[in-house]
Amino acid sequence: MKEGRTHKRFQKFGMVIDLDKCTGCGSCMVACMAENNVPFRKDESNKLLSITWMRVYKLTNGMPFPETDVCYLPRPCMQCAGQHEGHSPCVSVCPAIATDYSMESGIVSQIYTRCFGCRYCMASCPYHARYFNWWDPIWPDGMEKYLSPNVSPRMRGVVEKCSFCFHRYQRAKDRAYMEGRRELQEDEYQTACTQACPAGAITFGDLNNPKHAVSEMVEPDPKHSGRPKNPNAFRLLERLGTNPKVYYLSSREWVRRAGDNYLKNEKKVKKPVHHG
Amino acid sequence: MFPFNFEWIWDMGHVVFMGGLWYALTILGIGMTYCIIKAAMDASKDNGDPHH
Amino acid sequence: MDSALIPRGVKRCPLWQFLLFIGAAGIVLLWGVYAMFLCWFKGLNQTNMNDYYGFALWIWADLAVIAVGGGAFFTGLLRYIFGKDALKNIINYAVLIGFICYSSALLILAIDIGQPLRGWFIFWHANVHSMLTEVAFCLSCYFGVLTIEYIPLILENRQIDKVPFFHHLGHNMHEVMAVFAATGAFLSFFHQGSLGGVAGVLFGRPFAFREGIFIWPWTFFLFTWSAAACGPCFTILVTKITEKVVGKKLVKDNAIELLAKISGWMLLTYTIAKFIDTWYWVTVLAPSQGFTLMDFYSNNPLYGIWILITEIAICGLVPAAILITPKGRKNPVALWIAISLAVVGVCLNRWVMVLQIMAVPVMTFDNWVMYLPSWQEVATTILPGAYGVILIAISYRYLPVFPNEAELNPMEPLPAEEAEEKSVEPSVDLEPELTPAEA
Amino acid sequence: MKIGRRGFLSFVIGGAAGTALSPLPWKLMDDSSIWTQMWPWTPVPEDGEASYVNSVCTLCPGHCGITVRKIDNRAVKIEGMKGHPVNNGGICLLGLSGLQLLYGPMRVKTPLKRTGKRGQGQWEKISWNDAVSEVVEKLRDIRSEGHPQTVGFISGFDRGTVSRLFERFLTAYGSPNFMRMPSVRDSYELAQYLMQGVQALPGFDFENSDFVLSFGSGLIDGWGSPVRMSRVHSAWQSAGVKVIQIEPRLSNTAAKSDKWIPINPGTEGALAMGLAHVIVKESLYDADFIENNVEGFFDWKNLVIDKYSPDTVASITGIDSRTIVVLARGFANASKPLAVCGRGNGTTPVNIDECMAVHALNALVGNIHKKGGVWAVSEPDYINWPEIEMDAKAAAGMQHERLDGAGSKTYPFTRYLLPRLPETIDPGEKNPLQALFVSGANPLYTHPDTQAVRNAFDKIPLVVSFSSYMDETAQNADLILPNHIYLERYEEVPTPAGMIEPVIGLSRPVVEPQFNTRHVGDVILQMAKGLGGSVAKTFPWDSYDSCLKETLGDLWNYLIDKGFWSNTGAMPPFFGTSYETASGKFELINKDNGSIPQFKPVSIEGDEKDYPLLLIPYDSMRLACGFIGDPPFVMKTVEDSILKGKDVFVELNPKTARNQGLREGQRVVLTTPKGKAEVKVHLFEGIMPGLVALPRGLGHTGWDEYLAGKGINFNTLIGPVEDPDSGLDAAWGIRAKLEKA
Repeated sequence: MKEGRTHKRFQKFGMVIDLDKCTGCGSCMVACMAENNVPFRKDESNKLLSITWMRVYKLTNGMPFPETDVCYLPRPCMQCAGQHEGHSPCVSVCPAIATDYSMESGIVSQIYTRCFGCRYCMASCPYHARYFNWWDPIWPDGMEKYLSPNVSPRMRGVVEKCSFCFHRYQRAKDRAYMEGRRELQEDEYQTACTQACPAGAITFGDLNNPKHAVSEMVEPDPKHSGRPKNPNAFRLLERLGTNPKVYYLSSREWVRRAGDNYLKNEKKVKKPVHHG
Repeated sequence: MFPFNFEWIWDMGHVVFMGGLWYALTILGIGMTYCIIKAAMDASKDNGDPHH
Repeated sequence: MDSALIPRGVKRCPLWQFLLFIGAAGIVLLWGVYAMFLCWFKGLNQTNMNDYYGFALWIWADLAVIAVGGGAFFTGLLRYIFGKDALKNIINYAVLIGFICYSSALLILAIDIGQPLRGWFIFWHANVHSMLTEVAFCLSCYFGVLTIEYIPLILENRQIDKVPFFHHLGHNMHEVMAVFAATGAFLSFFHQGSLGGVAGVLFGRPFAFREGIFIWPWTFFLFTWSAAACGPCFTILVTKITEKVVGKKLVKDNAIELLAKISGWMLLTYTIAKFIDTWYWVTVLAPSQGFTLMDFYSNNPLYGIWILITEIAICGLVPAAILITPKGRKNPVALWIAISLAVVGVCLNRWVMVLQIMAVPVMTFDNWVMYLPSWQEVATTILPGAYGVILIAISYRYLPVFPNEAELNPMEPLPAEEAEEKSVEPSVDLEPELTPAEA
Repeated sequence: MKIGRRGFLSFVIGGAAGTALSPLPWKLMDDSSIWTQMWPWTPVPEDGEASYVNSVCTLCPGHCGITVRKIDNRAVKIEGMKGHPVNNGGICLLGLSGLQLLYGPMRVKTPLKRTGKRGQGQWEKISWNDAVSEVVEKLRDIRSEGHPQTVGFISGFDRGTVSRLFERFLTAYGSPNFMRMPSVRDSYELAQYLMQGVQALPGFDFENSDFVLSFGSGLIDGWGSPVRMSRVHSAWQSAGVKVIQIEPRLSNTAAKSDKWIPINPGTEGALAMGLAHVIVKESLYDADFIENNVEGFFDWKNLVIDKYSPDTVASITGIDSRTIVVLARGFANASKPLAVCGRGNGTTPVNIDECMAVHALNALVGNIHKKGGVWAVSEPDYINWPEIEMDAKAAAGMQHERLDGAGSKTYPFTRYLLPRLPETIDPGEKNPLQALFVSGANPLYTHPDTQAVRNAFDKIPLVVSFSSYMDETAQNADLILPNHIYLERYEEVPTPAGMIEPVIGLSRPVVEPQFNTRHVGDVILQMAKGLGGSVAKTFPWDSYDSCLKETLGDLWNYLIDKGFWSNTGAMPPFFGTSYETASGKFELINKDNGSIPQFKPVSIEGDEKDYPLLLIPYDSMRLACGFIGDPPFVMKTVEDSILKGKDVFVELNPKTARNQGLREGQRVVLTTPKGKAEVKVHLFEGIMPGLVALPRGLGHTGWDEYLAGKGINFNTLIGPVEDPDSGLDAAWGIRAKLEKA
């Protein structure tokens, strides 16, 4: 948040998840766990205590047999920009600047060694994308061998969340720097979930870069107050003004409607509510 | 909380917030210092007699 | 045995009885301390909090004790700034209660954070835009103020007062107390408010979110207001309870009534403001985010609409009505009811503004989540209660907390009209060492 | 006293102030916070040189290419191999968790010999030499007694050099009892054999079809090669391919299809016949193909017209006759329609009639061996080993009929019938199975009627497991000779299940073997050497690796270099186009053996009066239910509506629950004729009323504490039902009841 807005237009990394393609297999969840040294415990069935930076939700349309329908919705951190860039729900509340919004990449970071575990950010996040380390992370004897040195395992008592695999961004930038390049190619920086998704349902890239697939998929329509031109595109809880950078695509009306809260008989609201 | 902390920036938020904080702390500090010094002086004047 | 420490002109129970009482409270305290150490050494897995209930019983207890501790700043404000002299007889106790509440709040916060040893990062790496930072700074500063306000009382202990330096220190501090009180009021205004702001700024949580002025959502002002309204009620309530326990009248009615009256009007205006806030929220703000009132209240009995009705009507309007009418506040039973309701009301409000926020699902496919605190949480929440009781007992025994006590309870043979009142007093209260002449 | 107190107070207060103003508390504060940032019990992964190794994942028949990221000599992440024909960079959650299997607590770390009773978990560590010589001695005894046929081998796979070594060993030793774990491949192989006369792998050109009709196949629930199927599914979504899913429960496949048609369970074959009826009656079939390539059409046509009118079929299947007609027209009018059968993820066979009926639909629309159709894929023929030298004992042993009855007079064309094995192991008499080897399979978990299988195993004097993990079969073995896991060994990996394009991948050691394990191929060679004579002579290789290198020839270098070999434009022999039946055509009616695609209901166990409900299994990508169990990461993805604590949920339609007086989350006892189990109720509108669905893949007793003891193993509640025509296990469910616990 410190870098002023005087700098040149920075990147805005975002994700587009095609829910028509998503099969709900859960590979993105595991890809994330494996990439980011996410710990696990003997019983992970209490989802209120289970750390899953990427979590796949199961949505149902609530219709009786046989009109029932199911859709899966992977939920990483939305990397909210808020109503004025940087005013993410969590970043604005963290008392110790342990989570920050990078103006350069649009990614909401989490500094584990800075966090002192007040959990205010968790209270602020309507997506439940933030997780607390209630326990010391313990790996069974020998299993710590697979831990990646690129992501530090978190100590007990701090909050963690999806970082859009920020370490991959750094790695890619380092490599580009070594090769004397300033700009990254689209495929140089991809998140672990994007890379793993067997269905290719996740697309990741710079929303500000017209050459990147994501920016084309959810290209904003100035006539529609900036909503994507793609009628299938939506974001989660847009009406709250969180301004997430994760977009979803679905051809099913009920799925799109499940992305936000609507009053009964309310037509889909085109304009997100603005807050001060 | 100090200008030499690396997250410090000279913006409105910091100036107002920290200004208010240091203002309050200063008042408390000066007030207490005054009380203590004055008490010490009074005590030496009293020459050990607790009641005047 | 400890008669030399006991203020002049007042009677105290025998030491063994006092120690027994402290011991009983001490056991509860130790239980809490044990739980506290469990939480510190084993981590917050000792609680039943989870990723949905990141804020739970403790944060509620924190908000609640600070709200009811608001009696200190508001009484101080009235006494020192607005010059309500009648309150000088209750201000000491208000300060003591405030001191207990605020130290408890800080202790609970120290248990509540996942990395207690890094707790000071909130100051060192402060994010000045976070309401919690504001809370932390103002809270600890105001705790400093309360300590400063409490010190002169300690210094008035018979033995300490004998030390000339302490005697003068106490005296000098009294002299400039208005400055401290003003600073305290300033700090208090902000941290009471920012505690409200903690919930109000959560724009991802439609149940909590409110608009406002500048960076402060309406809940900021509502919290300050309700603390100012209900804090004195808690002071009165604790005073009344203390009077019942020791079986003596300790504060003159005029002080109680004045405080009750002001509280009543504060409570009434607060309730109206809260009602307007709720109305706007229900009809404009929440619907703009796709929620209706009952979306927030209909899932289960615990978080039902009763909570809103109780908070505004039963615990807002009813006590306000009692307290603003002279008849109401002069009637002991009505006064008891009113102050109890007001305290329950403000605690309920803080409960809602912490736990219901966590319970209400925001994503359409998310679920309501229930929460039951673990014994460790309960014990650490009761811990401040036990600690408060002990500190009050010690302060009451050794410090002249109630300036009117001796006057209200003369140790000479009682006048006829006060004999009735006296008869409820436990007989064990006699202390042979004290001579009536001391009065 | 006065001075003393004053002095004391001054000392205390002064001391406190002094300390507070000194740097000490600040230093302590700072140090303690730094300490919390590097707690010694929170691991700090060591950094080092990063490298990548290409290999193949063999945790399921999907055989995806993988790229393993290493830091120095540690494997830190498994990723999908870019450009691999199966997965092109994608990878499933099981594959991603491979490193937890590599470094995990479920590994068998050294050869183990049972000391207590079977299954008691008392083991003694023994050396490899002792372990192998113990086995060899036993085998020598059996052979010298003249019963080499009493040695059996259960393998998860029957393709590739390792499986071929097993088979070769048994043959040289003198036993015909090599058994492959059952799957829908059994049904398809048999159907293709009966209708096309070829012994080949079924291949499905999903990528190029434009109308997919799935009879309950969980195409994106783990069927075939899961990553490939996910990619195919995405291609369908992009291209607007019609996908129709027929099954009684809304699986993920059903939810993602264009249309989900719920059907009475077990009547899928009837629907196939009904569709054939409409297609034939309305002459929607590919007349050209029928005329040139199909034998027996007219006879079959009469049968279809006669017996399977939409109304008849509607009454059997519960599907509206209008829907049947529309569906048949849609299917037949599509340019490249494809019908596929096999329930769930395809790890159980279907009865041969159903398979033939569905296969006949493909023939009706002429979509055999065509783009977007069904193919009989023959194996790349690279294993050319010298003839097996059989001595007299071996020859005599090989004369015996197989124990499972496959290839016998009753079931002449079926290759493997493992589910029949338990009943052949007769109590009392001399056991027809004296020694059993198990590799790449976990029959004590995956076989229906687990208890019966265990009882049968208990009667086998020697059970040897080659498992790398402490699975249920290993737990009940006498000896465990742990194999390297796939990330520690060389092995060539043949074409993934269901693929048309022939692919050979090379699984290779990503890291050094972590424990005292040994390549199963080497153990076989060692056993052969130990036995000596003709058996030893049959294995002229020093080690498995040299055997593999020699077998692959030039391919070896290619594979080492590229990681996989594929033949996109390949034609026969990889792509069979001919029919090797007597008529040289696709035979709808096989005159030789009288097989005709038709509907014969499979009657499942239990009667309706005692068991008013029907229990069916369901599969999920998040629950591995084969020889690999869920690693911890995968367990983490299992939803809390499936598993909560140790309790598994059964799915129940709210209507059924109402009738039974049950509510969400209620604890109930689920009873079938085969067993009972305590479960919890989860209400789900996506399941047909009257049905109870239980996920497969839970209820392990082996593996590790992250998996064991959670939920119920579906296989403990169901038994096999023998298809009278093929001997295959045709059970699709079992009758059941629910009672409040």
